[in-house]
Amino acid sequence: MSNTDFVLAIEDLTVSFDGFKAIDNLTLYVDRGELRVIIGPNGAGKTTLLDLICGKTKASGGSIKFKNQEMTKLAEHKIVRAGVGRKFQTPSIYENLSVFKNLEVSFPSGRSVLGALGFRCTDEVKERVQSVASEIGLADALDMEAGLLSHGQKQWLEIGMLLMQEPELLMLDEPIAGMSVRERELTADLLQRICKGRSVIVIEHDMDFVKRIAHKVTVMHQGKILAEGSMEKVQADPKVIDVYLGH
Amino acid sequence: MSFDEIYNIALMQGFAGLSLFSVLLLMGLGLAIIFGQMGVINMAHGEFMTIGAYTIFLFSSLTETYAPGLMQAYFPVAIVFAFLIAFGFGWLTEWALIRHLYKRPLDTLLATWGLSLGMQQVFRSTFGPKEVSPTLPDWLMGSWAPSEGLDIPINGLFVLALTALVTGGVLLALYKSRWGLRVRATVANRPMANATGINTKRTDRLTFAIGCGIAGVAGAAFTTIGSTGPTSGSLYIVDAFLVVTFGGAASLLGTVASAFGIAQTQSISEFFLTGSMAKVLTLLLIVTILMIRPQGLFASKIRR
Amino acid sequence: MADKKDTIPATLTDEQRRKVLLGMAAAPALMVPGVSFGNAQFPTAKVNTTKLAVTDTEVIVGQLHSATGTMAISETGSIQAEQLAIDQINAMGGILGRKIKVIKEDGASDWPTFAEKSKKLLVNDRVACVFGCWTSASRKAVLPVFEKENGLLYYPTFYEGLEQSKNVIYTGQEATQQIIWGLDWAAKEKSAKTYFLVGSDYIWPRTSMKIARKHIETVGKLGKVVGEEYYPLGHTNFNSLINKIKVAKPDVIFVTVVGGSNVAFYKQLKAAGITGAKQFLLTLSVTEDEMLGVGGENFAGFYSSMKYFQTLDNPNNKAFVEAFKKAYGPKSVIGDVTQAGYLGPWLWKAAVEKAGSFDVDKVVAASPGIELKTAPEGYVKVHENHHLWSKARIAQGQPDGTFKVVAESADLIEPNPFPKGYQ
Amino acid sequence: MDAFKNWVARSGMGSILILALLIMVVFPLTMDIFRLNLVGKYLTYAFVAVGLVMLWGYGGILSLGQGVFFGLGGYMMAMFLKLEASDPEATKIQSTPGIPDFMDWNQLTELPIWWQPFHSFSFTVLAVVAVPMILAFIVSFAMFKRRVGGVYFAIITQAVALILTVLIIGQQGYTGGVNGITDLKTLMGWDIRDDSSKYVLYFVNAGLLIGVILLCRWIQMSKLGTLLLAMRDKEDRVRFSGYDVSMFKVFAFVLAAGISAIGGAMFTLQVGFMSPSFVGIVPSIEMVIFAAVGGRMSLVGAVYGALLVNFGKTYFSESAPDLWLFLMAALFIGVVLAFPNGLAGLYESHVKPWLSRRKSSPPAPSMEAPASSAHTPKTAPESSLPKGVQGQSA
Repeated sequence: MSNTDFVLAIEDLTVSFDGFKAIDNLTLYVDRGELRVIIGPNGAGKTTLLDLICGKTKASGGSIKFKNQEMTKLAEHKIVRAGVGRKFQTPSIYENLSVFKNLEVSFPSGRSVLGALGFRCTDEVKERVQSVASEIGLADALDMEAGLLSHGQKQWLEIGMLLMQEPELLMLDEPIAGMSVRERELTADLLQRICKGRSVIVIEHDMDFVKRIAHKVTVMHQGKILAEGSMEKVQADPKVIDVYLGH
Repeated sequence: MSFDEIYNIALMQGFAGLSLFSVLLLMGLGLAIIFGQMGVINMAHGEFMTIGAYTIFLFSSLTETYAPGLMQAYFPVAIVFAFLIAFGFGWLTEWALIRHLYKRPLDTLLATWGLSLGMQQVFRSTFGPKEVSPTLPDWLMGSWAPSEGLDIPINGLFVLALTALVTGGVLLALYKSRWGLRVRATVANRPMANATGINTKRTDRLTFAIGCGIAGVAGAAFTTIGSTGPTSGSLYIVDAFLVVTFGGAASLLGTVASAFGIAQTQSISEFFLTGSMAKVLTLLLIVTILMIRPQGLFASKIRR
Repeated sequence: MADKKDTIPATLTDEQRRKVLLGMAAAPALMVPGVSFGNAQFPTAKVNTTKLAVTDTEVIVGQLHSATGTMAISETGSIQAEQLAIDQINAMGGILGRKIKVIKEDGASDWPTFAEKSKKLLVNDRVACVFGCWTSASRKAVLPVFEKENGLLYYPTFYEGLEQSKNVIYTGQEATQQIIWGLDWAAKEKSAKTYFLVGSDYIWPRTSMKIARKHIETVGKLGKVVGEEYYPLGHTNFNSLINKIKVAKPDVIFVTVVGGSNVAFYKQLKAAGITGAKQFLLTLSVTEDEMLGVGGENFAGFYSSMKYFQTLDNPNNKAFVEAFKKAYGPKSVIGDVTQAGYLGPWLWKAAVEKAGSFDVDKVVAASPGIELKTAPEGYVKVHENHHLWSKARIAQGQPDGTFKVVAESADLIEPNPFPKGYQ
Repeated sequence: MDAFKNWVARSGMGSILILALLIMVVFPLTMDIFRLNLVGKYLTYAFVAVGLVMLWGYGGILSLGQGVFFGLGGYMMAMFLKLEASDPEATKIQSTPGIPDFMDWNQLTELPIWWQPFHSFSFTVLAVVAVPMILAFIVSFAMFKRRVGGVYFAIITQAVALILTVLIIGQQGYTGGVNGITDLKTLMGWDIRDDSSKYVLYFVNAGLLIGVILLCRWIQMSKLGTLLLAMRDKEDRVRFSGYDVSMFKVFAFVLAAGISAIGGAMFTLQVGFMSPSFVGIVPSIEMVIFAAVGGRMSLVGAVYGALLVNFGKTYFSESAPDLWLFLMAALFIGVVLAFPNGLAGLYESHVKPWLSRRKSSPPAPSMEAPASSAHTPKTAPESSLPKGVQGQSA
């Protein structure tokens, strides 16, 4: 199964912290253009899984292949450059910089030290910033200091920063946490739009939201995959019900 | 040279390494506790040691003037006071200075450095610029000679015992007392510790004061080996630093191992090479190992 | 040499000479206030042709030591002694009828600060001469300034030699004066054959030890060097060294350890059972000042080689010690360098009076051959090479922290900053 | 015209110009050569402080070992000058003429191989900048690749400073020991001790400093400057935007090292010697306080900080030596507790509002126009600086 069409192929992935297996022999495949939602109770290892994919945590064993390229040994920035984008659980933006600068910095050129010195904010960059900003609904707030944005806007900005990189795989950790109902709807629409032409992995707790966006749902429990399939299918799975409702 | 002589020298040399180890450990211990708990490097650590040393000097002078009969007995009492006085100043320092800077650990470096300058000037104004040396009780002087040709320095034995006592006390306190429990909880997860009703601010202050108190004891012990001047602290801090840096800063075990490693390297190489070369060799070794393992010998897993 | 009668410069009148002696005796009550014969006899235009800070009534000199920083411990004595000499000179009427005014600058134990301040003294203040510096490093830092601006420095510390400048008068001993006679004495008195050399790691101990080794092994043929060790400045752990000494079992431990290391060294020697009763030890670096820190009980029985000790038994010294204690308190002590500092102003006074001018070139030209019979250490004379002829002495440390002089060279020893055969 | 004004305001060119005027015109006109030489010495420390603004203010990396690089630069310049001063004629009194005097005292009989290249001035100039940068690269690469940072990095830089000091003092046959390398006289036959050459050196020094500030300002305004600020704020975000964060930190450290080394070399030229007392822990920390007093985010502030603290030191050590340490202590504590943004911060929060109230009639030709007023929606947003420090970044 090593050479596949999957965008992401995770096989036999294991990581342990001081003997505790946070991810236990996990195998998972994500298709091109797919929007996958990962759900599961707290401590199931969802965030750890994202950490492993983007290189923040190093695996104890197993393999992660992105477009058939092994990721487990790569440095974080190389994984990003290969086309993996990651949004953190709490909005992680540069509070002291303007929205424009936040997006500009994320533009995927001038990424080396010398490149950054020689980087010019060309019309191409400005156009991209404009278009992403309108995508995430912040076109009017470009000059604002990012720290002054509302919580929801910050989440969008971070998504926008990822879009600037044009990743082929986008991973979002609880993108609607702390959002109002209206903002959730807008975010759902946004996700529907951006998953065109790329794969997206979302971690989420809100079942209504999951129902609305998911192509396929993976349920994790204690570092393992408990169930996988359409929302209806996993909701009906007795193992899942057992985990969620308790013993 | 007879076998007996070689045997004696080897024994004395072994003790020399052990005694250097105890000195280094005692110097680094307070610094390591504070850094491990709060992520703060106390650049005035050397001055807190000097407080301890001057306390001994003060006690020795007072005893000599007012109660010469008690000269044999003042030393242990003075050590307790060295701890208490340094502890008190540490408490005060935390309250006045450190607690405002917990979010900015780099700034504590600067602030405590400033504090050390001020303290040096206070020492100079109070005790004069010359180095002083307390009159020690007779039982601390000279050597213990169990056999012909074998001299074990009594002050070395004393410092060794004191270090064992202090280190043991700290370990015991850390793993058996309520303070220790609070400290470990705070290090592991500060917000959580707070939430479970641990007064982390109070714990910090106590820890800082205890670290300073231990520095005071170290300074007191040091009077049996060297002299004390207003700027002695800047000499002490250097060694204390190296021990803590090399040990990986956050773990007590690392501090012990690093003090032992540095002391043995230095003491053995001093015997076979010249003194200056031994120092250079030891330092180069430390730097090379730090290049390979910048996080030190025993890095803590929790903090990065 | 010692039987030469007239040691006060010939240019002095009898009256002046009497005042010099009185001034040395520090008996202000007896002192005649400065008589203003000087200015008529020595008009400012004549005695000062190089725009120095000299007026009809006043001459300004500089004093450049570390009042702060790590060296303040050592330099305080020199500051006090120089001030004492200047006060005494002023009390007897000053120099060429002019009172000496001192501008004190703090080198703060920092060599560039020394250079900076020396420049200020010479360029801005135009001082007639400077008494100052203690460490070789500070002297090396100011030397180019003094040579460039043609200043005059009186340097009080015993040092490594290998230097001779037109613009410096060295009132302390250079290395050979302190070492060779002492070693010879040790060889003769103690029949010493094996020597262990220990020093702090910088230029003075290293140069001294180089001379010592040459003398022991080739020039003086005294015996053998069985160990030579240097430790970084501020080093406080000598246990390994002491074990090495125990292995080598030398007849003499020859020591040039300085600063805070000194205290640690002697405390640990004692703790290891090496005491004056069992072991002969000769040092070049323990004066009364260091003794305060080391403690008499740790140094008792060991020997120090200097040109001056506070307990020296002669009338000059008794008067000096009395005046010094009166000025700076009964607990103050006087070490070798302090006494050498005290000589500076007197030597300068004699040279200025011999030259009849404050001009540096003339004072420098007049300096060689200047004699001072009133020095606390006894008779001294300025050599052509700007160092002093002086005696060498050995004293034994006493448990109460004083020194007992046990030997003294018969003649003055010639200074030789570039000793042939010792390079 | 408006575009130009915007650029001036945005780049902080105004305050750089004022500084240039002050040190290139006002000081030379009002001070005698003695004072000016002192200022020249202080300005060499300002190099280090400027480097620290880039490293600490922008990069968020505190180094307590900048003296290492200052010292290395200075030592290499001193090696060149010393070789020139030790020609066989001038050193004929030695047992081995033609080598530096301290080598002769330490029984060296020939020049060590690694001293040989310092006969060449062009090699020396290259080495002054390159060697400290290479050392900085080696030290920082290992650290930053392993994500060692913060307090721990600061104390390791201190350990490096300590080790270098011990090495220099211990290997006196090769380095001159505690005394350092002294008695430097000429630079390629040109007497550096003359008043006229002191003037020339002062202007070279001041010119270089302004040049370095302009370079740093240019870096700050490039994407790299933005990235440094971004890293200080959210390091992980930068990393997961595809940047090799460690290399940017290495760059900042190497840059600061190179700048410090230039200062060191100029120090040797102006003061006439170099000694280990500029390499150790104490000078390194003092240099941090220059940057902190001036404002850790402000390049020109760093220069003012260096000047002010050193003037203070000279003044107080003359008039009240006992007070000086207390004052220094107060400065350290005050600057971190009360004025974390230093002089530049005070200027921002107090002087500038007052100035703008005075000149409220708009298009005053003020070069200190606040960034926000120079802002037009069409250009890229200016507010690229952290809160409270906008516009003071030059």
